[in-house]
Amino acid sequence: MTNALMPIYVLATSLIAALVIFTLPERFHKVRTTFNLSAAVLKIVLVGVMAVGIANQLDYEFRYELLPGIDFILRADALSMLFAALSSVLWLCTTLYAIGYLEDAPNRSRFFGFFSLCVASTMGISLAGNLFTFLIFFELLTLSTYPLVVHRGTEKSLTAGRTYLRYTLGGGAILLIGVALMYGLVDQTGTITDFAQTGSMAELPAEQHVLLFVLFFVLIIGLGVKAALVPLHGWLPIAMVAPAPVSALLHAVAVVKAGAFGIVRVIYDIYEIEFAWQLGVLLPLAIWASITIIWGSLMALRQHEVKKRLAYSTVSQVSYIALGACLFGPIGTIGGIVHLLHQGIMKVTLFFCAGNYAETLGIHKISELDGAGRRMPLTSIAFTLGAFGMIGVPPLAGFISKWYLGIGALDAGMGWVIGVLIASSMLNAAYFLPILYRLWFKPVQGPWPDEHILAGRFETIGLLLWPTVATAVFSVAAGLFAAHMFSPLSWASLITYREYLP
Amino acid sequence: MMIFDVILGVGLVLACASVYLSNNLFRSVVLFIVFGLLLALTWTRLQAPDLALAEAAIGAGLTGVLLLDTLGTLRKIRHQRAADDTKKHEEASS
Amino acid sequence: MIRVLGAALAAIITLLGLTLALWFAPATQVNLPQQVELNIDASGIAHPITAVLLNFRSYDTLLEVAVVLVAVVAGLALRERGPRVTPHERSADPMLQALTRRLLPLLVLTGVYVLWAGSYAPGGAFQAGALVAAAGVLARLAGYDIASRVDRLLRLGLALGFILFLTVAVSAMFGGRPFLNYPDEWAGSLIFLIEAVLTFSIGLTLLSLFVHAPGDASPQGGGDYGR
Amino acid sequence: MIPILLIIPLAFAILSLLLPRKWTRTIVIPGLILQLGAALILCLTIYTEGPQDYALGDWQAPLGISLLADGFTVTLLALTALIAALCAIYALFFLERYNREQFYFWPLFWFLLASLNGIWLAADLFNLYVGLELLGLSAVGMVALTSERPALKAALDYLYAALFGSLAYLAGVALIYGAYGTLAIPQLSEMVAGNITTQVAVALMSVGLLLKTAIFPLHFWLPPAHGGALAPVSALLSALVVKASFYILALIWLDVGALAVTVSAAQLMGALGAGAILWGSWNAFKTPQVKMLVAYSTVAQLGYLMMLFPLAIGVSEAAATMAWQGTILHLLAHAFAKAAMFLSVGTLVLAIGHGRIADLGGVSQHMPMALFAFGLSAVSLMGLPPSGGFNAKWLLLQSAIQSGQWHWFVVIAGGGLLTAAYVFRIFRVSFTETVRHEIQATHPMLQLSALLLAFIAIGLGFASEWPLRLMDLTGGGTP
Amino acid sequence: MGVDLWYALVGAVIIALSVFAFISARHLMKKLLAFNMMGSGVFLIMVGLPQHQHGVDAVPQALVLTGIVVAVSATALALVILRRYVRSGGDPAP
Repeated sequence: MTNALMPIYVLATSLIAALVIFTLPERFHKVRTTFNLSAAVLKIVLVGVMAVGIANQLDYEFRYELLPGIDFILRADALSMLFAALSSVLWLCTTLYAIGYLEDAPNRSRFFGFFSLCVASTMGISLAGNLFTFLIFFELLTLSTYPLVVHRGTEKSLTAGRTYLRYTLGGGAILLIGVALMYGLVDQTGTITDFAQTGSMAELPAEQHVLLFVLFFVLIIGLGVKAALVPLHGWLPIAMVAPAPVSALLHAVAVVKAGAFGIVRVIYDIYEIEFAWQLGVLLPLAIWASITIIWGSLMALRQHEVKKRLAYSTVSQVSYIALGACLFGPIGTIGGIVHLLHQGIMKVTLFFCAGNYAETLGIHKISELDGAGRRMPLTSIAFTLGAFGMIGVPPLAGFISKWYLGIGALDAGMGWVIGVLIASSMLNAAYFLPILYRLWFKPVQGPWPDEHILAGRFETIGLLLWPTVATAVFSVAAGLFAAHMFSPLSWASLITYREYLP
Repeated sequence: MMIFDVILGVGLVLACASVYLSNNLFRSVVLFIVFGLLLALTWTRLQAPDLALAEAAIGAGLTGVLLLDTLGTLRKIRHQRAADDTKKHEEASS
Repeated sequence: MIRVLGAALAAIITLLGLTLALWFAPATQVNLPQQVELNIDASGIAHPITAVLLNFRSYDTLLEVAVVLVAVVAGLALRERGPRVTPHERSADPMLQALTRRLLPLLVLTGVYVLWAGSYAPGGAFQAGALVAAAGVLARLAGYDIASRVDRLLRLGLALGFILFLTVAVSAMFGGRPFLNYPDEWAGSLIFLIEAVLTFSIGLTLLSLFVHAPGDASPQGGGDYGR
Repeated sequence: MIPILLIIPLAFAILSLLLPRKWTRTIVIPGLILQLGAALILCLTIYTEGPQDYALGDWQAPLGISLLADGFTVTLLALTALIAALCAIYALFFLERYNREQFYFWPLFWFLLASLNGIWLAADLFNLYVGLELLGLSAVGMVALTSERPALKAALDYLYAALFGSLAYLAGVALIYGAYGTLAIPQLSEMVAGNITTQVAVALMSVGLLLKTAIFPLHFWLPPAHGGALAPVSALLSALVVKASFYILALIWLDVGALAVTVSAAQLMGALGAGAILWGSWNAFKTPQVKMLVAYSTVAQLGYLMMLFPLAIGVSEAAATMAWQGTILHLLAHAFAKAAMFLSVGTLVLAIGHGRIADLGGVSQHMPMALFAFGLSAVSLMGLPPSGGFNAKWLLLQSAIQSGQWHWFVVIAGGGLLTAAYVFRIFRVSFTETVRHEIQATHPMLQLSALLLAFIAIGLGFASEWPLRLMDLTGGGTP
Repeated sequence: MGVDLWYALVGAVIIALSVFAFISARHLMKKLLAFNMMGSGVFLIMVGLPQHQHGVDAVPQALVLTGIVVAVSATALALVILRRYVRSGGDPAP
């Protein structure tokens, strides 16, 4: 029975943490922090145990009939473990960072409560065993992130929150329509939408193919809002008003990744890549993703605020995942899936750094970064590593993704994708290198805009610094030790071979 | 069916209509009581003496008294309020 | 204007519909009066309407008494506090005084007769109750303050009929009979008892709805109109 | 067993009327426990032994009156007992400041409960009329309780609407009796045919019941009455009272008069529902008062219930079943969520002394639990998962797909966004930090009971199978 | 046409008139009169139609008796609220 309950435990760690944190009075900081961190560590351990089990072909499944004919399924498979591992590790890092970031701020109880709830929803998304369960957690994610976006309570953040809701609730409604139609018209028995039973869609009669084609794009539009596919990305740069750990979480794990992960699920576990290829849905999506990649990078070039530039960079980078998923053939798939993880750790590093600059020196604009490298060397090194990774400099994590994507594109006979990758890398370099230049080579111009953490033993307080360094180390390690058994790349290959050779 | 029934039925409808057509509430209530008495008569024609009794006692009688009493109260309040208003008006002008 | 036109439209549709419905009504398949006649002996009451009201469909009547009680409770909740101008100024009228003295016993007597007649002829608790209430209203207008100022006693009086009805109805269940069933041999007398108490309670209820209605006295200093 | 559910509230109504003031509060909890226990025992009995009927006074229908308890009925009985219990606990603490009102509240509360139970159990058309009147008068009495001018006006409008509605219903009952000679519902559902008399009767009853259920455009009385009453009263009215007349409406359309209603009439009912969703949401979006927002939300949410008629009439049995299940779930989820919402909003208003939405700033810091309860109930109202509201919406959507009624599909799917538009007004304001008012301390039980109700509304998202399985047990009553 | 059906039709006319009055009237007292008379119309149908079908019927008569009592209770409550409303400064004819 432990096998069936494992997914529940994993989900429960952050869910119970959320509930406990909500009920704890505001002033119980120590208790809250201890509880929060132990829950995060426990979750990593549980996910690790499950990952080993999955590698050894164990099944973890929890099933429960929610409505007549519709099951609520939590199931761990290789793909879900990838996402679960990402979110559980980054939950710990972000929580640590947030504790430092929000020191002495009001409403911390509310913040950490919703933070944990948000992680619980990402966990649910990763463990969802069918489309219905996925939908449940996908919507829960919207609800749990809204309070984080408007956390500051200023007019600006409330407006951002409204925009965020318009996009995500609208996307949620479209996804609901797509899922409802999927169940009602195609899949009354609930087998096709079960992620574990792939391949059954190909057996549907040919006259349903038009419907399936339309439904695919209804689902993708619903998911695409969160995955920030142009032009559905409008909420993302505006949501930057949220506190830095929230932005980090939103961009690296929670929201955009949930969308990208959903796209991967739809392509691989519902339509099944081969059938999707035959249906002809992959090429339009690949083109759409490519447009997003280029558009996001171009927009990033035009931004003058650090966080805004990073936001548009996310728009661009997340679409690599969708692009990889569209490349028919195992290597492209590996590229897409591994980028899910790589982009996460790199982007979280960059956002941590941006937060550090803002918290320590009051820097928000790129022009204010001149000479910050000497004042905050560790942070700036981390930023540099993240930026190089994004550009795709070997042997960093980003390079691995881009390499596999490129080979995969050739494999799938879509040579033009190489062009997209090269153009995007150039653009990445164009918007990251000037920042690096300012950091390291420009002299300091007068006093910092608003320096409220003075340099002590380290450049800033430890809780802000160490998570940043840790994630930077992860992103280097993911590239350096790509051949190791539990590296993201090996895991992505495992997933891919299980998908292609069922 | 007798001619009496026709007259009674038409009388009921006329009483009903005149309650609504009257501009004076007091007259409306009185007409309502008349309607109730006619209705009591109707019930005897329908071989329902219990209902005739009940209609006379409750429908016309008690409801009528309640309505009249309320009407009186409403009038008094209105007069009082008008008096108060003029007093206030005078005070304000003086 | 729109309101009048709408009202006229609604009235015309109603009239049309009702006339059609009445004219083309299908023949009934069930004949209830027959069943009433067949079971009237078992009901313990000779008068069919009283039998329906207090035996065959006594559940309706129980709820109906509850409706009356709810109306008076809601009415009492809206009673005004503070001194009420009693007795009425109208009491000075000698004609009314004289009339009341003659009419009052007569009304009460008629009420008792109507109640008693209910078991075999037209009449019953509700009509009798109305007569009792009418007597009370008359007395009130003449200046007699019958409605008790003792609050709890008043409430007991109001609820008494309902309490007895409910108690009799429930007590049947202790003997293993269904709710609202009367023991065969006592049915008649129990029903009469219930009716008698109901008459009193209903009379009191209607009276107190009249007496305790918010009056016309101008608000005294201690009133709670500002609430 | 069945009449116990009537005897308990009636007996407690009398007790709370006659006992000394300090006792009326003490007996509330035992009464609620008894009531809840009786409802649960009946649930179990029906679940194990199937639907039952009960001939009152041992007179078989149609001469006598029967009570009928099937799966649907007992679900509603349990719902009533549960919501009433939580609202009553809330009222115990909420009414501490209302000395006079508190005394009259309890008898009316128990009578309201008795009438609700009576309506769920009734199997006789005229008995339903008496039940409706008892329900209407006790509800009006509760609305008028504060004796403030707006409350009195609202109570008057409500009373007039209720009286007119029940007379229209009674006119229909008169025609039915004249045409068939009986009032017993199980007997009628076997006899009723599609003739003009029946159709006029159904039309009259429907107009009356639509007015009492406050379905657009006959909803005008609801917002002031529900928005102006004391918080526990509003909760009871929105959660339970309007559902009673809807229940009768569904009974008449899908059971008694099933052969007399047409598909186009059912579509018209659906159109009214769509109008209710739009109009109610729009007004909820515009109103400056928080309680009015919740009241208009009730107008909108009642519109979803009306989807039952187009989705269940003239379609395949599978689609009709899903429509039924969706409607029941919506009824349950809305009852819990709306009660929670009114109670939490009532606490907010009590604490800050007014109900202007624009000035709610900073409450999230002081009353997190009340706001959390509001949030959870809002999730269910918006139909977002996981919640009872979502499951209901899902079933309704599936039913619309099954019968190919795409226009209703769009209405149901889009309605959630409209709900989000007005619900998030509250969140938006409550996240601002500027505190513009003194916040008074309130009893924690006020927030807790609202939170519990909201949790039930959410929990229903995981326990939907339960009521649905119970509902499958039908006797001669509902299909 | 028998007596019973005749009076039932009279009831229908009374209902129609009362519906018109109930909707169009502004004064709350007048609405209340309309409610009471509409009730009477319904009662006429309630007794008239079945008796037209199968002779004197005690059941609808008993129902109407119940209806009359309910109507008077409702009217009394309405009047109490109306008085209190007017006393607190409200307008009886909004």
